[in-house]
Amino acid sequence: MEQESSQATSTSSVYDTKQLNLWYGDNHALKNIDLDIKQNEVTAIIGPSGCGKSTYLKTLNRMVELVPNVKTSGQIMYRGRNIFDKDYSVEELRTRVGMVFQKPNPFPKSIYDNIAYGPRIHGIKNKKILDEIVEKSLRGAAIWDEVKDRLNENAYSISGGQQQRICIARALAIEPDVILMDEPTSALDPISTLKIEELVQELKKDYSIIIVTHNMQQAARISDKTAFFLNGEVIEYDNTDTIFSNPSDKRTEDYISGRFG
Amino acid sequence: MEQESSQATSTSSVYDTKQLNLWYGDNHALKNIDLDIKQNEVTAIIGPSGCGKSTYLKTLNRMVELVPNVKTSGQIMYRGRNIFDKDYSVEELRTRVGMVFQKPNPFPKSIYDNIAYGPRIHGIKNKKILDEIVEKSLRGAAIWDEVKDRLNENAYSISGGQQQRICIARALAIEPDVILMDEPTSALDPISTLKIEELVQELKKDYSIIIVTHNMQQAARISDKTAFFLNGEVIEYDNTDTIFSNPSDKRTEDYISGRFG
Amino acid sequence: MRYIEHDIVVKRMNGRNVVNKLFKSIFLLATLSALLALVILLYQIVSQGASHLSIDFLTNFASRFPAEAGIKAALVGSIWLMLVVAPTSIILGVGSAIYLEEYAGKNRITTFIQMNISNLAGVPSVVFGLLGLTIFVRALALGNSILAAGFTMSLLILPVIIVASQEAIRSVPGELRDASYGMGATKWQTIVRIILPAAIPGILTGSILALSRAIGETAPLIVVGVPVIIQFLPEGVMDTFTALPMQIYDWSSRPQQEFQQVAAAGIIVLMSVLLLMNSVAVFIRNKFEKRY
Amino acid sequence: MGQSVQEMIAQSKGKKSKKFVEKMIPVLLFLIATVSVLTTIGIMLTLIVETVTFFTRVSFIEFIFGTTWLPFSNLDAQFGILPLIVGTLKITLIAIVVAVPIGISAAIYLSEYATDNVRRVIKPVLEVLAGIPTIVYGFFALTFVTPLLQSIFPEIKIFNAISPGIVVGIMIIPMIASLSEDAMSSVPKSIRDGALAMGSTKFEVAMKITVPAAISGIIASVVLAISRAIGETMIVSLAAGSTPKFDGDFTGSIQTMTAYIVQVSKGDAGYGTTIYYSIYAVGFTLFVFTLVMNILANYVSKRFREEY
Amino acid sequence: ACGGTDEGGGTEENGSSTAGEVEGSVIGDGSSTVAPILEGIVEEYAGAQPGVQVTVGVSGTGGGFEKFMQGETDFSNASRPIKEEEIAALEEAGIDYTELLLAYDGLSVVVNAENDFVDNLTVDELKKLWVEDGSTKMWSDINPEWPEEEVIFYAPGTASGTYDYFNEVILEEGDIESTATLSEDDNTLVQGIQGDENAIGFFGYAYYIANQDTLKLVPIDGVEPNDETIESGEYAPLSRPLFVYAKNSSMSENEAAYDFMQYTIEHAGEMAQAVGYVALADEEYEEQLAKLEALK
Ligand SMILES: Nc1ncnc2c1ncn2[C@@H]1O[C@H](COP(=O)(O)OP(=O)(O)OP(=O)(O)O)[C@@H](O)[C@H]1O
Ligand SMILES: Nc1ncnc2c1ncn2[C@@H]1O[C@H](COP(=O)(O)OP(=O)(O)OP(=O)(O)O)[C@@H](O)[C@H]1O
Ligand SMILES: [Mg+2]
Ligand SMILES: [Mg+2]
Ligand SMILES: O=P([O-])([O-])[O-]
Repeated sequence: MEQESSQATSTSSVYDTKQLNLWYGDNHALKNIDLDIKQNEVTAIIGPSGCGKSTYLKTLNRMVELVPNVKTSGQIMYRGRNIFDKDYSVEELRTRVGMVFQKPNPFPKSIYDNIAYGPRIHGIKNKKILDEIVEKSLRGAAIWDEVKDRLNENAYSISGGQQQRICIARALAIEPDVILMDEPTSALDPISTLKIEELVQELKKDYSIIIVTHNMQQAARISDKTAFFLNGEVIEYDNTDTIFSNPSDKRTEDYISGRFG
Repeated sequence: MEQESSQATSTSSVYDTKQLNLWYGDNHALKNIDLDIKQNEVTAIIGPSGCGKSTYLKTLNRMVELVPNVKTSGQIMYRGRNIFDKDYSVEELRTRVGMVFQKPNPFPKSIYDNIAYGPRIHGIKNKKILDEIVEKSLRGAAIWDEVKDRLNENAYSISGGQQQRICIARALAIEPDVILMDEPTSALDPISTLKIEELVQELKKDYSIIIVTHNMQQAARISDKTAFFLNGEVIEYDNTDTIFSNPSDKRTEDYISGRFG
Repeated sequence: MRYIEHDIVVKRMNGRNVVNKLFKSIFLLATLSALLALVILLYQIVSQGASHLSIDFLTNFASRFPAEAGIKAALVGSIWLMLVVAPTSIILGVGSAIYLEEYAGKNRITTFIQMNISNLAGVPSVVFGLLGLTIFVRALALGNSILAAGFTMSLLILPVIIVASQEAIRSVPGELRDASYGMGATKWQTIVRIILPAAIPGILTGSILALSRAIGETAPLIVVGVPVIIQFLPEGVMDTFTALPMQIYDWSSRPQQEFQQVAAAGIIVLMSVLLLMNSVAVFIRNKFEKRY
Repeated sequence: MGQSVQEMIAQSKGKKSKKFVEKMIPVLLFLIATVSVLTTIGIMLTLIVETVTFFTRVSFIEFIFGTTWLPFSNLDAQFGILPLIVGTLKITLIAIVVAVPIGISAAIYLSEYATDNVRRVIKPVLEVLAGIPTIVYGFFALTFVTPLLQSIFPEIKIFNAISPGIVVGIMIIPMIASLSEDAMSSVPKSIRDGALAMGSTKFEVAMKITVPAAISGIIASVVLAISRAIGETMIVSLAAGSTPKFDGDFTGSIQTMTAYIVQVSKGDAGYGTTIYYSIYAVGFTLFVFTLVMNILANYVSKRFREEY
Repeated sequence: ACGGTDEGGGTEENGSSTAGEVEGSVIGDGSSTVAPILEGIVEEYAGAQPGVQVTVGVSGTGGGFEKFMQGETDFSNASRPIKEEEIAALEEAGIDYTELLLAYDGLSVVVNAENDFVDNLTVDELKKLWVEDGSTKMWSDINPEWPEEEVIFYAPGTASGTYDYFNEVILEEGDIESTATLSEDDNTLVQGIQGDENAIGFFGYAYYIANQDTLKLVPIDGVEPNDETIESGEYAPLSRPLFVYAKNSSMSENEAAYDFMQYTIEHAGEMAQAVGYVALADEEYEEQLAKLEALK
């Protein structure tokens, strides 16, 4: 841990992707991706449908390997270690890297059990510590006040926006280093969306966040850096301000101004 | 037919919606809608998710009645006749009003049979006439050249964008008066989207088109009039230029500039 | 303050992975043990009956001499039985399924019919035999005819076909329905031209599996009183007949050891018919699996 | 095309007959749908009428609580159904002990571990097991399983509850495996992904997420399998013997309700004798059993249904 | 395939073929014990009269009579004489019938092949063994020289005609030993007795014949069942007659039914022997034919 964090502060980079290629069978979905993602920043990934945003995100915690016939080449250095290394355990990687999905996907259990799930599988059984973790995570996801009196209710009994924050709290409960979010607000109403956006701003103090979104305004509002993907390639990667005010690539400009997508 | 079309030219309006309300059970989904839709124009309907865009569209051809427990009040005058009239046959209404859906939904039949479906169910059996209709409709949907050699293949063997144009051709085959489109490009790639947009521009010469879209740029690009829905109400309805350059309602402006949704 | 010690997590990871592997093997073993049972069963039958299998076995009537005993009457009888059962049960089953899925409102009657169907699916086949004996054989005076046994079997598999057809109809995407209604099609047009064609693979698979149950059922035939000693082929649905399971059952209770092999050969024929039907079902299922 | 399509449509005939068809079809289909209800009524009537006659000769109390089933006795025929029920339960118990662990394990393997291709092969092959005629299983029990058991445990008799119980178990494995697998695979992939993304192993996902989420389907499949085991006829007729016994012995000959019906059906019961009516009374009891099991299955799948 | 008694029945056969080609259908049902005889006859008859369709069910003696009463069958096979209640029911239904004797069966009592002490049993001993009296039965209870081992019983199912006959002549008013393993399927009895040193059981002669190498036959009162002793009735009381009950109206109205019945009597002896039963004396068959002819 020490060695890693020391390295992290020196470069302040969490993920360094080098020449990543990915194929679904014959479909070359990611092409020569190079992307250096910094600590305690919000990195947005934008691009038209099918350009590989979700695929890239799922590669970062190796969830993409659940799809049959996936092949990769290149490296993804996470905190200085290549996650594709043979002896890198995926489960371990995933305890460091939380993930929030497009549709809220709480477990069909009580709110409490949803949050406690991660700590429990990682061996924490002490009821008091679990209670503390649950409260802390729910507070962290800015939903403690709304659910504190109904922790034993089924997580599906609350609204979609609340469910999504439960999912964020669930990810926080294992105290990850990075949080990956795949269009976390696309299934939500405007007000819930705003809440989540505020939350992301809040979280970046403690975590590094990578967020996929098809909503350019959202990317502009909340991210520090933005990567624009097109047909599996990174077209442009820069500070969000630069991307939105002064993109260097014509295609980025076209996409941002709504000429396609 | 004569009486109707004479009326149509005098007012040049196809649909005149008056004080339309709609409930899904207790959910008041459309509230006092007033909307006058003109002939040979493209009318865009925009608004955040769940605001009632699809519901309104489905009310125009009474497809919404397939949902159990739907209640409506108010009037929709189509070519001068209230479609909610007891003796108005829905089947007849729907032969006048074609519909194209969000996801391409060809029938699992050959391309030919897809297009011939409408004419056939309405009693046209003559093979030669059917052949003519199929060709004309496919040409009308700008896809004849791409599929003319594979009319007997299953409609699912072609790409999503082509499928969507097949669905448009299918609607054209019964020569409707109005075409309703519910986010017809949201499942398509940018290039297919462009093709469909061009097609819509082309079709408006012969048809009146009402199109729901969540893509504001698309609405701006292709429509003559735009209606902005919010929470089941029409907030603003005006020429597209006016809506996008100089909206009169603050909420319209907020939505268009991406402050929510 | 941190609750999760990543070092500890990493240490425990090994054990958790071992448990995962262990249980994966256990689950796999369980699956294989079921398959092993199948293999042993098939081996038993084939090793006993293969020697008796020949063309003559298929073309001869039953005989008191084991060497000459053939399965013709039973095989043809079973085919006749299926000729009654298949249309009857499929028409009734698909009709009911269409009614329940497309027409019936969500009311008490529908719930009642639905409950009734799922209950009927659990009624033992012997009890259907009693029904067939009382209603078809006696009350309607159909006697030991193909029709009486066929109707009994049809009712027996009716619930299975209804449920399978309902599922198939339900899995036709709503968008197809919408598209058809959107063109001004009536409900019945939509059902006949769009929904049924799209649901046919599911309906067929379900029906074939149900029919293969009907072809192997013995108990209802015994209760209904299907005869076994027959030296002619039926010519119509009102004729008496015998069926494969009855013939097998009869042979196996003969004193001469040779008849045990004849019975095993009969089982091979029955199983071949079944496997043929199942493969057709699987073929249909895999062929049409992802169509939209 | 001289005319527009709309004009052709307007001219096309058959509007009236279309309306008539649209009106008649639902009525016709409703009638068809009532066939299943009529079947149930038919079964109930058939069973009840003869059962009532039965109870004019045998007291209801004796039937329900009697512990001796001796219908063919010369001295004192007795119709206490408990021995037949006990026989049925012995078979069911063994079948469940065999089928539930194997069936659910196979379901977990197929839904959580197996690749699509493996599943596509194994599932139908397992379903072949469910399609094998029960008479074939009966001989398998009698000529293979029983001798095998006897060679290990010599105290087991030629007719016993264990061998047919095991074979009934084998027969219902695919039912449990297939239905439970359906229930587990219908747990949304997104929920599973959620758990995997937190660093769960597949085993943890299975035990902590999928199985609990699918529990209503799993239990329902077990309940259905139980009712199938209760109703199974040929296997027990062939391999379990025909000795109704009210005791806890699994190694000797027993008789189940279904086997009794078959025994009498192919046997010597004269029409109009008490024995003849008794098969309807037993059939009715069996019907009640399966009815209860079904109501239970229904209740269970409602009660334990997890929302997602 | 017709050998044996062909000459004996030769003239009769000519007699039946004077009817020439007959057409029609005949339905029978009944005893599973009698079924093998009928199977052989039906098989041969199909060659002789291809225009006649014969079906024979195997619902058991009682099941057969049940259908007979319902008027569903033209004849009914039985492995025991008809019972009082059945006679009454037939009378009520207005069905007249004629009893025809087909063959004899000798219920054979057997023990395990390893059993070296039982060489004979008396009827009384049989009764002592088989009637339920509440005690656990040891071989030594019958004969003190025999081992003190528990006797294991195997018997045909209570619903069979075979059981019924044994019940009538041996058990009389008693119930069968409650520990007995009962099965409708005689082969399983054979297997059971083969596998158990202390087993005893009984079943039709045919099942003994088919398994005589692996079972030990027990003479009753010193008489072993065989063709002579069974036919002559010397093997008593376990020799039992096998019958077919013909419906009078069918015989007179249905030419095919009469023809088949005639053929049956003519060939019963031959078939009975072929499947392990004992034929009647020729005169007895003449007698049956005469009875039948009276119905024409
Ligand atoms: N499971 C899969 N199997 C095969 N191909 C896949 C799979 N998932 C995605 N793809 C393909 O990979 C490419 C990239 O898909 P991806 O889901 O990463 O796009 P995306 O940018 O996330 O799009 P969206 O905005 O629609 O979510 C697409 O061509 C897609 O068809
Ligand atoms: N079939 C239905 N039954 C009940 N409520 C419905 C149904 N369809 C829509 N609604 C409700 O009606 C309201 C309007 O829905 P509608 O689908 O018209 O929105 P929309 O503007 O088309 O949204 P989107 O952009 O997501 O398609 C929503 O509150 C929705 O939950
Ligand atoms: Mg995506
Ligand atoms: Mg919509
Ligand atoms: O079939 P049975 O001869 O035993 O009645």
